[in-house]
Amino acid sequence: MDWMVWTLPSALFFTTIALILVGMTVWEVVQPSTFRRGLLPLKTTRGDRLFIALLSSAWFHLGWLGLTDQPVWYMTIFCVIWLAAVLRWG
Amino acid sequence: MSLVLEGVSKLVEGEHHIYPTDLTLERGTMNVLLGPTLSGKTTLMRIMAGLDVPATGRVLWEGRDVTGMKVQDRKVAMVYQQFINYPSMTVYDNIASPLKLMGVSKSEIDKRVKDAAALMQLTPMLDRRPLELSGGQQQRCALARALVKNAGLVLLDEPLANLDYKLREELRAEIPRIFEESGAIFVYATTEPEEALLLGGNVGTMWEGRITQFGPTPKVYREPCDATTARVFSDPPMNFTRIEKTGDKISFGEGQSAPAQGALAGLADGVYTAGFRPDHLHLSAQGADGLHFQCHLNVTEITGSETFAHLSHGPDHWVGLLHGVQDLTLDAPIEVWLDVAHVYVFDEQGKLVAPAAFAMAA
Amino acid sequence: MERTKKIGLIVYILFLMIPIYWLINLSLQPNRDIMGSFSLYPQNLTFDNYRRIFTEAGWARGYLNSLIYVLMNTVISITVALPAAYAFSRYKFIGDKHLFFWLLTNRMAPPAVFLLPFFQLYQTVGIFDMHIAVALAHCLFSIPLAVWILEGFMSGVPKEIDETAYIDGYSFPRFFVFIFIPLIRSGIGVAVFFCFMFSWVELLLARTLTSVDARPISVVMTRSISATGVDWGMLAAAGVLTLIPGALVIYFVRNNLARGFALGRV
Amino acid sequence: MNKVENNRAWFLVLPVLLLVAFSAVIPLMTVVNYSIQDILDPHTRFFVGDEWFREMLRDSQLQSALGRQLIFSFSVLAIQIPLGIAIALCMPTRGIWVAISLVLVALPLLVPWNVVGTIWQLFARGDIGLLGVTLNSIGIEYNYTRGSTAAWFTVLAMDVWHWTSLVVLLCYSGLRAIPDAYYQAARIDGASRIAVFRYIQLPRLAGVLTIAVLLRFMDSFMIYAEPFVLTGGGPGSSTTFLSQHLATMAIAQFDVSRAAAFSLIYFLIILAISWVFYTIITRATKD
Amino acid sequence: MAKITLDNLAHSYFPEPKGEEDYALKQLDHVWNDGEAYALLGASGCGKSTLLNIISGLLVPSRGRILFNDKDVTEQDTVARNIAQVFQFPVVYDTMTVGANLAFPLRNRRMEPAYVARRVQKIASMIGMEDMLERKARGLTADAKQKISLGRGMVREDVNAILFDEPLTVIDPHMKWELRTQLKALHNEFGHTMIYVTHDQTEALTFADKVVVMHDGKVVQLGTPEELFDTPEHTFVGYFIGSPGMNLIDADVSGDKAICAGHEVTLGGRYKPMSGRVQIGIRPEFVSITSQDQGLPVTVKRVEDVGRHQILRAEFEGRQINAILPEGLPIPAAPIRMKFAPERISVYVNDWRVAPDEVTATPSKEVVL
Repeated sequence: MDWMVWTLPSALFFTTIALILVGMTVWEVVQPSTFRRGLLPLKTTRGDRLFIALLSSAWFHLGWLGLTDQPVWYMTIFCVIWLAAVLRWG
Repeated sequence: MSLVLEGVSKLVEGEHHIYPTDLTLERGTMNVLLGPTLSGKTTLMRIMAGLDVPATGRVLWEGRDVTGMKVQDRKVAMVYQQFINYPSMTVYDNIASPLKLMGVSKSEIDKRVKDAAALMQLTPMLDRRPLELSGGQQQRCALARALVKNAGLVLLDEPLANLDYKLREELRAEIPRIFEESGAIFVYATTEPEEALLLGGNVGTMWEGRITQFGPTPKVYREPCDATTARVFSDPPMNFTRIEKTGDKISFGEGQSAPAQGALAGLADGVYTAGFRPDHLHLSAQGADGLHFQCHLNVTEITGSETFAHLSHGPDHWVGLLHGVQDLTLDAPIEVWLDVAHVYVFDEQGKLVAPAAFAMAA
Repeated sequence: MERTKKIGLIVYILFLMIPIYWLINLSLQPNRDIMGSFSLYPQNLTFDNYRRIFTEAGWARGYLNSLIYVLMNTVISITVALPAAYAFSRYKFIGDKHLFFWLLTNRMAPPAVFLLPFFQLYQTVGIFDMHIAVALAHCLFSIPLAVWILEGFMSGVPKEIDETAYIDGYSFPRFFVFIFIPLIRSGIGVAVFFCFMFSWVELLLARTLTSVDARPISVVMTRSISATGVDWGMLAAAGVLTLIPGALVIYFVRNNLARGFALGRV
Repeated sequence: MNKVENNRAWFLVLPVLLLVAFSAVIPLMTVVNYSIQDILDPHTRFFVGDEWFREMLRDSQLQSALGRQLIFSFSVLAIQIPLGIAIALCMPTRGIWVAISLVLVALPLLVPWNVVGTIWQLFARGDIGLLGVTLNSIGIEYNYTRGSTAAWFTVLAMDVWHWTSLVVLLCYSGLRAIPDAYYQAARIDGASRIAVFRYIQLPRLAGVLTIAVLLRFMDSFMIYAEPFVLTGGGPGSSTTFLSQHLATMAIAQFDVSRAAAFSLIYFLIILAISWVFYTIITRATKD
Repeated sequence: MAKITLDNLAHSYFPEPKGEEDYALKQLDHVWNDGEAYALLGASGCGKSTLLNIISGLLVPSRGRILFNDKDVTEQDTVARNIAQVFQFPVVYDTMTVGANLAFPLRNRRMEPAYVARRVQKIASMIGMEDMLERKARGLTADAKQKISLGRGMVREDVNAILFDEPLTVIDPHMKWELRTQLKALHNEFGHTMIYVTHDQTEALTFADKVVVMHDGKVVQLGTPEELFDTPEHTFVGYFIGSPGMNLIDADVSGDKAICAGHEVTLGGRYKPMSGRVQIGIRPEFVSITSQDQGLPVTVKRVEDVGRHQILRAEFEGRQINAILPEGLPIPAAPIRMKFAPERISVYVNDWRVAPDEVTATPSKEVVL
């Protein structure tokens, strides 16, 4: 495993993603989701919204890093809110 | 031996395909599920077969709960509307396959396959593959495969719907015969009232996920418990019109009225729906109490032995089934007669409140 | 209308064939003809270029290596893709749609950087320079496509056949092997074609994950060419030689391919 | 077909999942790890956080490589998808010509990628190549090793030669799935050839086109071996696409961390564009 | 609108047909009169769809000519023939709205937009889809789609003929009634020449003015529903029309008497002496039961209560004889005899009907059961 050059932040990152996936799966088993139309311009399921939120978060981070010199944490905090918002209202 | 459904229901994406249903089918009975497409016939049969698990309720087979049991472990056979056979096997192997899996001896398999093939008139085709056969032969192959295993429950899901009219007629006459020999529970789904009548036995009429009535076929036909059942179990469709009861008179509009006798006498005053079958409309007076209506004749359809007259009566569209070939003037007024004894009366909820007198007499 | 179509197709096929013809043409000429006189056909027909290639060591071995890992890849891909495709075609389950898109995303990893962890991963599990390493790596490309193609063919088989078989008493594996697979034979043919194709033509991963024992044909070829400098005739001959297995494969599966495509389930 | 809900279907998908996850997820995680560290040698490394990302996002060379890449990929789609559909429409539908056409059309797909480069090198060179010599002899200045436009077009032509057949095969199959009754109905309705294409054939191709567009987009976005052999990225950097840039960074300069950061950016670009294609095409065929 | 003439037509799917059996459609000469509604009735594989496709121009016949209003159109393509056709399975343009689907044949012929809109409205109200015009056709149920197909077939007023190829196969029984009646009403209103292919006798008989019964690539009888029912020219017609079909019993006929296995049956006419296989045919509708000492003794096999009447299935000398009896009529379990209405008996020699020399009994118009 040494060659994988793990660091604490990346380990935390992947653990979080894995936990989110597990959580979503459990949620889906307990309460299956159906297609719905929210603020996003297409009909989505919960899983679709998660994917959209994660992918857009990644892009927001890239935009932040490319366009400003501010610490990346600001964006991360925003993205957590963003994620919740997309899941709730998207 | 019996099959019992207890409060069985099926939900798909939050919608009821089957509302909670109770049903008991006894050994050696022919049971027809009659209803239009999407009324839930197939879903109900799939639950009986164990292909689908009900959302609620239990399925009991010979008193044992089999609700979650795998299909492989159940003694059922099923024939679909599509001609389903194993295309890569010969007809012989197709018919033999359930027996092979049951571990029946070679000679026994051979005997039973040949018997079933003879019954289904497939003997000359045993070495061919299903796709080389005509539609009727393919379906007979599927029927043979379903019958050969002597299952306790045989499910036939509109097995004749994709066949030619005449072929259908022949197999339809064949099926009751086969059924009588097998002693199993037969369940037969169909959209056609005539087919249900020809098969006899019991009928369960289905409408939007509910069994509206279940009982011996002629009884359900003559005493439908509500307007929905009457509509489902009528081809040509049943005619309906609005009537009003005041005192001892039933008014049909147009100054036509009849004395409220028999079951009609007990009804409270009010507005009801009258229903009568097309073959009870006549071109000449029927009895002393006959009602007669001034209608407008739109179209006639002549079959050679019968004439269907499509009539307008006020807001109602009626069909009259007249015997013989009638030479009638189209798009013109016409007078038709109806015997009160043939009238069913339904209340506002569609429940039958007064059955037709003739049906009770029969 | 029919005429225009024919002409269109012929023009396209000519466009495909002319570069290949040119390759063959050059491979049959001595180097001085190639450089000296421009000619549409070999004026001094020679098989020298081929002879020189065949006298070098490692050629047969290279062919064999390539074929081994391609076959391994095809077998693995189809074996695991069959049940997966069945699941996609017959059942709804949590995350089914996302799963398929995720499978596709695995084609998106830019190889240049991913080569290093690949190399290290396979070395760690001890399969570096073995055929299976290349086969497994190529599964990333071939499995998504195989799943997708097979799913299409399976959806064309009515699910009532499955149910009839279960009612008849077939267990799932038995039904799958004896009834279902024969029904989608042409689909498997098409899937095999695509698996073969993507594994046979890939070079980067194959080169990185092998060194000596499992070295593929294209690596053997590039090395021997660069050793002798720019030798156009030999380069062309080597090119022709790598075309042959592919051409043979499509020739042999052509009828399957035609039948599979004719079902229109891809 | 109405599918049965059954989460046990996961067991059938499991082999694929494990196999692919093994070869895909572990390397991906490693690349993420690379990208946030400065790795001097296997035992000396420092956590640097977002530094490489910031640097890569502002790197003008990479930006121009990305621009070239986008133009190239969209040109590839713009040419190959319509051309592939057109050729698929021209393919015979019965008789022995079906098999023959399929074999000939599929042939370029089975050429190893570096050999594709070789073939086009030999075909397009100004001194010994049929194309180069012909073009020069009719008075067109053509030398793909010197003119950057010529090089660019040669790479594009090569990609069209190599990959259009994939689109053809997929579309051909999609077209064969259309029942004859549709064509008959269209004839009776008096539909023009264009209307038949627009209302009957194109809607039925949506499924195969999704895959064709995705495959072509992803693969063209990562094109490496063919231009490497043909032009080596030159002249100048006119045909240096992203993969090659990355390879130079990662292999030649052994700057694995920067390259990893860039790979991830690159990956996100492909992911986003692919997802948009996927969503547009699959949604367009619904409701 | 047009008169359609089939002149010496035959078709084989083989490029070089060898014998009679290679022909899907054998020798055919026939005129379809302008403005009449025809049904083409036969079992699957009898050649009826082949004939339909030849008329619509989707298929070029191996032999013979087709004339529209005396103009040879054999070589003309579908568009030039100006006909409409509705197929067995619904063909809708998925990506278009219901309205655009209905308008498609008109727009392709560059009709005035105002006219197109008017026409679409009319057809939509006829098939009961006015409130769905803006909806995409994708995802509709099979019968909704088939209604669109029917609507598209009828949207053009100027067609030479409208052809229907088993159009109600996928439709529920109740809806069949409605659509068939609408087709019939439409025919009465516009007077298009209509040809309706089906294997369902009820559909054929109720829809058509004239029914063409096909068997094994040949036309066996052309007539009004009444003629087909009363006087089937061929035993196939007798069997095919009517449910159950005609009862056929081997007999010796002499004069106005037939002897069936020793029992005498009175016929409705006098016949010349005849040779070959002689059968008498009687429809189940004209069979009655009697306890008197006349008619054929039969054993009852089964009684089916079909609601508005009963079907009695009995056996006579190993052959099944069916009778249709009125609702509610009690049927004795004991051995009974069956009596045939003499004027309704037809005589067949080698499957073809023989007319009597002299009619002794005429059928009454109204049959009262």
